[in-house]
Amino acid sequence: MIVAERKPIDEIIGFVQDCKKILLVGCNECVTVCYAGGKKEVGILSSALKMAFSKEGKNLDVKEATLERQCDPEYVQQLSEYYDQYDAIVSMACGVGVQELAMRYLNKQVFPALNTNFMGASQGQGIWEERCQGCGECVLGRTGGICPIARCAKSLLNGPCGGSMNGKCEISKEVDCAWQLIIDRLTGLKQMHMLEEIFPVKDWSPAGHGGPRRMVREDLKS
Amino acid sequence: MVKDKTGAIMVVGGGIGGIQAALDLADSGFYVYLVEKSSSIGGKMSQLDKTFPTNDCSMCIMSPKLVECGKHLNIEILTLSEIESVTGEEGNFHVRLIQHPRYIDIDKCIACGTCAEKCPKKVADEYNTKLIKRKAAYIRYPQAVPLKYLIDKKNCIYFRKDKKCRACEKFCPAEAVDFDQKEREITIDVGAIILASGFQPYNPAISDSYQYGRSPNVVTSLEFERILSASGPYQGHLVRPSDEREPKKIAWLQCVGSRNTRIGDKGYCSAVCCTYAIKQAIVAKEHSAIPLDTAIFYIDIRTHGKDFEKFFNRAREEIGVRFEKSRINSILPAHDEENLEITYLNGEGKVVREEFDMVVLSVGIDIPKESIDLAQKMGVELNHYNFVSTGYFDPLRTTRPGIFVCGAFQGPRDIPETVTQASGSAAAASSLLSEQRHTLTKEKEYPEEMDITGKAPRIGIFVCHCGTNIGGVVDVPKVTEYASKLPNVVVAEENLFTCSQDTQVKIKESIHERQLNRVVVASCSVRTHEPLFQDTIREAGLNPYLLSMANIRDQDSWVHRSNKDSATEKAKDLVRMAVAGASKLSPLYRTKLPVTKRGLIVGGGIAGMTAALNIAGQGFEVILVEIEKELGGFAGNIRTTLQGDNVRQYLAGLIEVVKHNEKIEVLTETSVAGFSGTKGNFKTVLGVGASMHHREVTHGALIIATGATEYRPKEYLYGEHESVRTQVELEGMLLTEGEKIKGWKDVVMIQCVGSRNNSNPNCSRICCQQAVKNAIAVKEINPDVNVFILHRDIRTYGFAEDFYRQARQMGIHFLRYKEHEDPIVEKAEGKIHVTFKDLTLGREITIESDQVVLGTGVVAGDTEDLANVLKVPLTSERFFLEAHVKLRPVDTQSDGIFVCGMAHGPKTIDESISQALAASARACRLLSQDYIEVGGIVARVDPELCASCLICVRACPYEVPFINNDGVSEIDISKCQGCGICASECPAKAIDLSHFEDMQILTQIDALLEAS
Amino acid sequence: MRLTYPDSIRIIRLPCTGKIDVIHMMEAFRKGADGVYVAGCLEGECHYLAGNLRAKKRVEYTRKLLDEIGIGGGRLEMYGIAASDGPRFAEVAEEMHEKIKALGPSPIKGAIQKGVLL
Amino acid sequence: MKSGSTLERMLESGRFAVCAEAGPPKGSSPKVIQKKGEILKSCSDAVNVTDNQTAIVRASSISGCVLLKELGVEPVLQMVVRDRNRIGLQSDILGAVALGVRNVLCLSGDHQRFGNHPTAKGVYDIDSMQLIQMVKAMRDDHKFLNGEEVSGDIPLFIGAAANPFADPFEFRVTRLAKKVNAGADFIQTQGIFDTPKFVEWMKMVRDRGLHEKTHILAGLIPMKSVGMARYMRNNVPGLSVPKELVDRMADAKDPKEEGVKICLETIEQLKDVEGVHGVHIMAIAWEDIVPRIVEEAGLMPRPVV
Repeated sequence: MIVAERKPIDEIIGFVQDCKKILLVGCNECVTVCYAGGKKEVGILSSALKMAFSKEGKNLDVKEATLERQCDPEYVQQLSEYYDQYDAIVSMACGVGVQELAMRYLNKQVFPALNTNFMGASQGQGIWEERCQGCGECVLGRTGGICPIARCAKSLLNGPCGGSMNGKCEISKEVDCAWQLIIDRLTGLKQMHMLEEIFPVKDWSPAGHGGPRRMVREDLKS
Repeated sequence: MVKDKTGAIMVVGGGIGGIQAALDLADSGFYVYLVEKSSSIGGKMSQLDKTFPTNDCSMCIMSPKLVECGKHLNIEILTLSEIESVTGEEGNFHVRLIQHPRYIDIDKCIACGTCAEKCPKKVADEYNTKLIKRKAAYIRYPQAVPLKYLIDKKNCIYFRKDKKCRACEKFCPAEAVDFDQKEREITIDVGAIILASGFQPYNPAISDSYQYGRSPNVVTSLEFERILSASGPYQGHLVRPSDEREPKKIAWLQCVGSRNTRIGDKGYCSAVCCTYAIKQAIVAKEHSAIPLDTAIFYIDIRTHGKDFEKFFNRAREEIGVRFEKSRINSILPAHDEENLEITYLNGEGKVVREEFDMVVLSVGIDIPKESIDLAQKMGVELNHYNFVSTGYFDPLRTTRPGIFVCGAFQGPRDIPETVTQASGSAAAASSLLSEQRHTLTKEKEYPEEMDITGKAPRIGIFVCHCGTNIGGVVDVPKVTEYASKLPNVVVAEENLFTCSQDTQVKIKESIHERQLNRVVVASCSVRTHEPLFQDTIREAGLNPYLLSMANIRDQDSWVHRSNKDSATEKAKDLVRMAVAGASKLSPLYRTKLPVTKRGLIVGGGIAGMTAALNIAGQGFEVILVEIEKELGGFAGNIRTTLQGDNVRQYLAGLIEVVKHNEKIEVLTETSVAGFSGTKGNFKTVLGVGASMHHREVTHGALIIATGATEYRPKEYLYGEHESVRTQVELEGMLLTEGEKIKGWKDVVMIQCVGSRNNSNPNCSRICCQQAVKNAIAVKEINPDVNVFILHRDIRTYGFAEDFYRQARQMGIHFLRYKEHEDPIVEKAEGKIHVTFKDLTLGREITIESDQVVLGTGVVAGDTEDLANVLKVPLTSERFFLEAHVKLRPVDTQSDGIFVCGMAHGPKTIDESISQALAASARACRLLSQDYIEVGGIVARVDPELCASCLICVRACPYEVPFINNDGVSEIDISKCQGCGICASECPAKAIDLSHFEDMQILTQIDALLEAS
Repeated sequence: MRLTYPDSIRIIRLPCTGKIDVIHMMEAFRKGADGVYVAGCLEGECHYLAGNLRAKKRVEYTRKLLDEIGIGGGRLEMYGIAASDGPRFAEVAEEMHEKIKALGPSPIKGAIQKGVLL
Repeated sequence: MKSGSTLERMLESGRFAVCAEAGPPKGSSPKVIQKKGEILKSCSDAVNVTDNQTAIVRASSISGCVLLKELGVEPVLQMVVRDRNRIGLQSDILGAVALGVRNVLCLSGDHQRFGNHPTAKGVYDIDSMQLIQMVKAMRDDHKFLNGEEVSGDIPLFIGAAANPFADPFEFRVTRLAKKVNAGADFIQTQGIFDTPKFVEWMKMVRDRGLHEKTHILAGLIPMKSVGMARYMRNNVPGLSVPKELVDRMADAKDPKEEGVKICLETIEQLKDVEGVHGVHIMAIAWEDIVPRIVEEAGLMPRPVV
């Protein structure tokens, strides 16, 4: 899932300080699951913003709405009936959702309430870790199912650097050395020979370095 | 013609044992008379501050049981009552009781406390071990059940001085004082009787050597409990009685009134004092603002209970409680007359004088004179220490058929053992009267509920004066007037006592006449009164969840007496909040699920078989599953008990009876392969027979009785040298190889093999008794043999202490070795050398022995698979974990699954039998219901909103939510406990806890703050 | 002798502190409460096993949020009180009352009285 | 000869080589490098110029190499893949060769988080292994990474780093083998304090015959103080400083002397290890001790090849 977290309230207040009425839009997908922008968080942020405003002797009217997904136009369209009554839209979705709202409602300012962090997995309640960088050319088949691009601080493809110590990355004792994980796993699978070969230089163009990515499935297109 | 048995049971004694027995019986379809000689139930446990080994607050864990007992439709509590005689026989007893007057009408008393407040007479408070005073009009303790005051005739001025005073009568707002009450004789017919009259703490004043009664700073352990208690004489501040200063040094003296045949023939070990002294030392250190030195003077530390050894280790290793293995020479007042000087021999054999600020006497369990008289009146025999005499294999049955016993009157017991025996005795009594189940119990019928869907709220509010309790502080008419103008309110009335019978009638009339569909009562606590008012509106055809209460007494008039105006304003706030909340209430329904009236027992040892027979005896089918080819379990290795009972004969008989019982289906070579369902309706997949063919069985309850195994030693040349054996192996030799034993000159027994060490920190409980038993047996076969028992503490708790004494008198040597310095066992031409450091002599000793016998511990069997399948937790030593160490000792955390015998922890056969009966009682309590009600206040998921995020699945402490086949969260209402944790974690706001929905809470917040 | 505590306290009942939600605490402040405290079982003694531990974390989170918007997290507290410990309950009420008195009225309150919110 | 550099000639002739290290300044003055060059000139065969070491911005490695060259000191150009993508790296290789650089050491580089610009974006377009391969292809096949022709020669002696003390230990030799296969002509190791572990590693190196395919220069870091010893033991990832050495430094009356002594003892032990073809002395901010160490280790005078 996409993992995000709420921006500091001050920053959000900064966006909407001149507004009287805002539309606060949550998303019931990834950001709900990672506790950043679901219906619950929309309620909390709404309460916090209203409170911050009234502390300053101002009134803020907040309309709360949580869409099934902000990354599909049909859902985004659901706001069309009433969005115009508000001075601005604040999105509690990932960066994708913010942009979808912005592109659909051209005459309204759309502000992000979240910082979109990474694509990751939940490691138990309240802990998420990065797992994928969407490089467009998956190497996991050669690395024991553990991604050195997303999980090695230097994205090394040919084994651990000299900073790997006790299974941890040189950048922090909290971070596992991805290569240690790869080696442990391949050793367990008796597939260490896969690492003997030199991994060639990677094509980064599908990773976004070739410009914004777009995918078309002709068979599905209408 | 045989007369029908009576479906009622009398429980004598309202301590924790009596309460548990009463609840189990009443919940299983029997009408219970709970007879208590004092003014309220609760017994000794109500006086304790904390309970070992978890240091839970005693009153906190007990009070729900008190309340449950107090309001149970089928438990009649007879306080201030004593048994005069018991005639008749098993199945049909006639009991004659005397009930002493309370001088306060129990139906009128509203427990406001005015009588106590106005009473001018102060007397020593027994509940607080006379450390402070109470009034002659009083209540034993604030949580007492029944919560009704009484007048202590002995001290009351009215009774002592020609009917003067009458202050209580004058001020009582409920007109409840009645000086004319007389002693009442009651005759009750019951089918069985359970004796649960408990114990009294040993009175150390009998001996003058303890300075008890002379120095105020020498206190008994029960007095010390009160000192520690937040509700005690010093509000929980640890001070000593003489000057109320914080002590810096406290000594505990163990075995006061225990293990001593000289003073008052207390030859038994009281079994609980070591662990409670450790608890008190830990709690005292926690309470103390200054560093506190705590020293426990002991003979042997006997922490043989489940996880108690860890508690002991924590006390000495982490918390720094000092343990002095020493007999005290003397205890004398120190120079300042307040401190005490203890003279003792220290570990090195030197005489030490040490001053303490305070001394706590760890007094033992004693049987009071009244209990001895009671036994005599009932025709029940006592043993040589005046405890009730029972058979080893039938430990809860007295000598008079139909009369059972549990708890400390049967032998020294701690709380979980008492609770276990209480349930066990209930099982035994239920089995006796099973045909009479539900013949005398009451059940309430209610009219059909009104449908309120789509109807606007019509709220009636009843504001209570509670005599002057509320009315004396809060301006009730003003509050009522205010309430009448609140939105949706159609009726607002004030009542002198809203809880009185006539007001209930009034409320019902209002509901009918004004078509009320919500009711608000502004009075006292939901905890005590919600059931009453819920019942009232139910009788008028309203769903009970359409009631809302505002507590304007406990939360207002009682606590803000000095400012009547602000108390009135606060009452308005609370009423406004309750009315707003009420308008959002909706009816909740409970679903009835039929119960599968069959038990499944896993494990065919003595515990499993005992439970099976009792369940069958109570009239239910049982499937008994055993993994081995034969029934019998671990007991098959045992010849006799320490007391000399023939285990083999008993076991053979038991197996025969079980096999021929038509309600029991025995499946050997069978194991559990799968498990699902909820209490009342489980489905278990069994792998049956050598071919392991799968068979699915349905049942309403499950008992785990899978036992444990003997530790297989890796140490002391075991398996390498033929003359190194375990105690179990030695026991096997006693019958067949007597000649060989006659040839032995020196035998060394080593204790704590595989117990009380790093890999198994717990005490295995039974090995000391086993060693004493076999040592005596060896000595009887070969009187010339020298038997040396090398131990760390001899733990012959309870009456087993007699045999320890006998062994010493027979010349068996008990030598103490040091922890972490285990004896060394070496081969040496034809002999085995055992070398160890003797702690008493302080030097190394080598014994040349013919035979080394290892007291091997008890270790859990392969419990993990079963625990996984059943989803019940294990302890770190892989024994099954009970739901609550103290008060739910045979329940697991999963409703409907119970545990007994060695699967729960090491124990002797009689203890396993008691526990098996207890597990059966708990299981039959469930099986005796025709259906179980589920639902009510539970969490519900809106599948439309659910994001399937798993957060509820992870957050629920009971592992109830799961993602269903539709890919959304689902909560099984039969398992939900209603805590609301999931609802408050759900990031999609898809879960709400009914009756505490977000909208309902936020409405209350809004209403409360709207005036600010 | 019954205990007393300050009359500024109003109680909202929940089945377990595990039911307290961030939004409940936030809304109480938004509607003008000067202080809020959550009174639960002692740690390790939760009737529902872990509710008070969850509550404690939510209280900590809400405190940070209140700090962020300038209400002050110090106005929100969590206490563990044994069910039988009346004196402690009164002590906590007194402590909280004094604390809030020292902090003064909530900055929201003035704004509400000006009628902005209603 | 692949490059004709002094270092290559020294190693190919089977002599025991001595390398040293010079870090460029956080400033534009040429004097810092020049001063270090003067000190190291006579006691070493080649001097590494670090590339923004520990991710702290300093004058470029290429500029340092040129300054050394002007003094007659043979430089080794260190290149890390942290700050430049394949375009920048290839471009700098071309330029370095043009300026007369003949040795290059291919490295990953310390992560930017450790440096003075921790918020920088790390490039890591290719890794150190691929850098070795890329330089070798430029030199031997005259090909850029994209397959296009490189005009002119790229006479570079290609080095790589190896850390025998990092984890996972067993994989370290495999990784060395990969570097050798990729084209590493010489290897400079991480600073050695734990000699037994290094010896064990070297045995694994020999078991795979790697010592015959590449030249291994053992890394040495002279310790100046007990504080430095402790810091390296506790804080530097990939360094293994045994507690005994820290204790020796702590107990010593003159810690600097003790540091030199430890360094000399280590060199003495390393000389006898089969497959060790030289030492690489990294006297961080203590360049003036290098002449003495080389002298007392009996490695003076430096032969001329």
